[in-house]
Amino acid sequence: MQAFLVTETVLQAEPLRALVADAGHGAIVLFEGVARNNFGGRATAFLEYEAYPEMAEQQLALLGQQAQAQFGIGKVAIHHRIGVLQIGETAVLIAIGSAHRGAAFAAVAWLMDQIKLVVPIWKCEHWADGSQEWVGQR
Amino acid sequence: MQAFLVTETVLQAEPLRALVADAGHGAIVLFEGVARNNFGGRATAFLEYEAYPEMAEQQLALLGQQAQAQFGIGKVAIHHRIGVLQIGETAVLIAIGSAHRGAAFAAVAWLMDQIKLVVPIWKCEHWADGSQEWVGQR
Amino acid sequence: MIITIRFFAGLREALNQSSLSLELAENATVGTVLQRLAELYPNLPLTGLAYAINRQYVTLEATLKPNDELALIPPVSGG
Amino acid sequence: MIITIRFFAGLREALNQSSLSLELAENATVGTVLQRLAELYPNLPLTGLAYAINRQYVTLEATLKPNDELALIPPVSGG
Repeated sequence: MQAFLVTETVLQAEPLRALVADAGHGAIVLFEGVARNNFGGRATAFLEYEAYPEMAEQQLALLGQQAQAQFGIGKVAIHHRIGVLQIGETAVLIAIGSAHRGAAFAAVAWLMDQIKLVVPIWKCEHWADGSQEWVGQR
Repeated sequence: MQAFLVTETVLQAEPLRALVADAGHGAIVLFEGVARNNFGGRATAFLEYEAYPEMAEQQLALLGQQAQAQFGIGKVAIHHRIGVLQIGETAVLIAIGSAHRGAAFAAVAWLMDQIKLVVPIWKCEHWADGSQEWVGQR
Repeated sequence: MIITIRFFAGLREALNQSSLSLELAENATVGTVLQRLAELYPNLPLTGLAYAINRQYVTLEATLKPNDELALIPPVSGG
Repeated sequence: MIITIRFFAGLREALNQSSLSLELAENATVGTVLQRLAELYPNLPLTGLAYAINRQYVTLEATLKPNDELALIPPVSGG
């Protein structure tokens, strides 16, 4: 299992959890970003994600290294789904193993902020009214 | 599946995740507190948890309600294992579903702090040298 | 009146039992119970405890009713 | 020299293609490419972009080498 992956297949938490587990870790944090049924109150039918996959995986791995250096976490893995996602499906999955929980909580919040800033992945909202829109682009 | 549970059986993340999932949630956070192989650098053979189970479940439910009110998260569930735990086994599992991730991150950190303050559960370190010690009690 | 006292973790081990029934005068408080326990078991470590009556945290001044369950709660360490 | 340009999301849709090969003079910069694209496709939304050469973020001033892959990166929205 690749620690940093952009994939069209359904994300699964358990293999990622196994990747970051370690006998010296007292804390495991899993974060899932999930396709929800609205954005700013407007009804969403489904989502579509597009990536620059080679660069996105590089950027995810770089963020993982930075998080280890900055927060002192043990292991980290990040998978991002692309393609069409139905409501309730997981778009991004972050797993962190850490000796202590404080570092893991700080790292996961930072990682999600960074992913939304620098990783070349784009979300298209397919609204319930049939129209569509790339988020953040007009 | 009971949302707030103290149990002697192995904790499983997937059923707890299902309990807090919702079409309006964009974020799911799972936290696992795991038995690790040392405490303050001293080698641990295994852990043993004891609870005042009826009160502990009540306290967990109360913390869940407080977290919902205080952070605006959607759903929350907390399971705590008791009895003998081998290294790497999960002692506590928190699942949070939330419209937005910031509330979920704040709530999970707060919940773990509170659990360690008010929930009547006690950890006994069984050290690798054969001695044992109730943590925080002399 | 009779109440039940529950012991956990180090306290349970020190006493070698997990509960005890005690006969008390009406309007006895948690503090009354602690004094009685200190007389009965001089070596019992009764400092740093929290108290719960019927699973609710209370203070030393709380009064007990017949059949109450009083829990003596050492510093917790779950999670 | 020839370089490849890659387009994503709204930019890919506006152009109706995901990549393009372009013939450039030596020492052309990212800025040069943007000017050329603005001439070729006057309606293309080229504001608010970030740039990457061979999968590394660069600035407008970065110079291109033969066979480089230049990506025009609209505001990202993963996660």
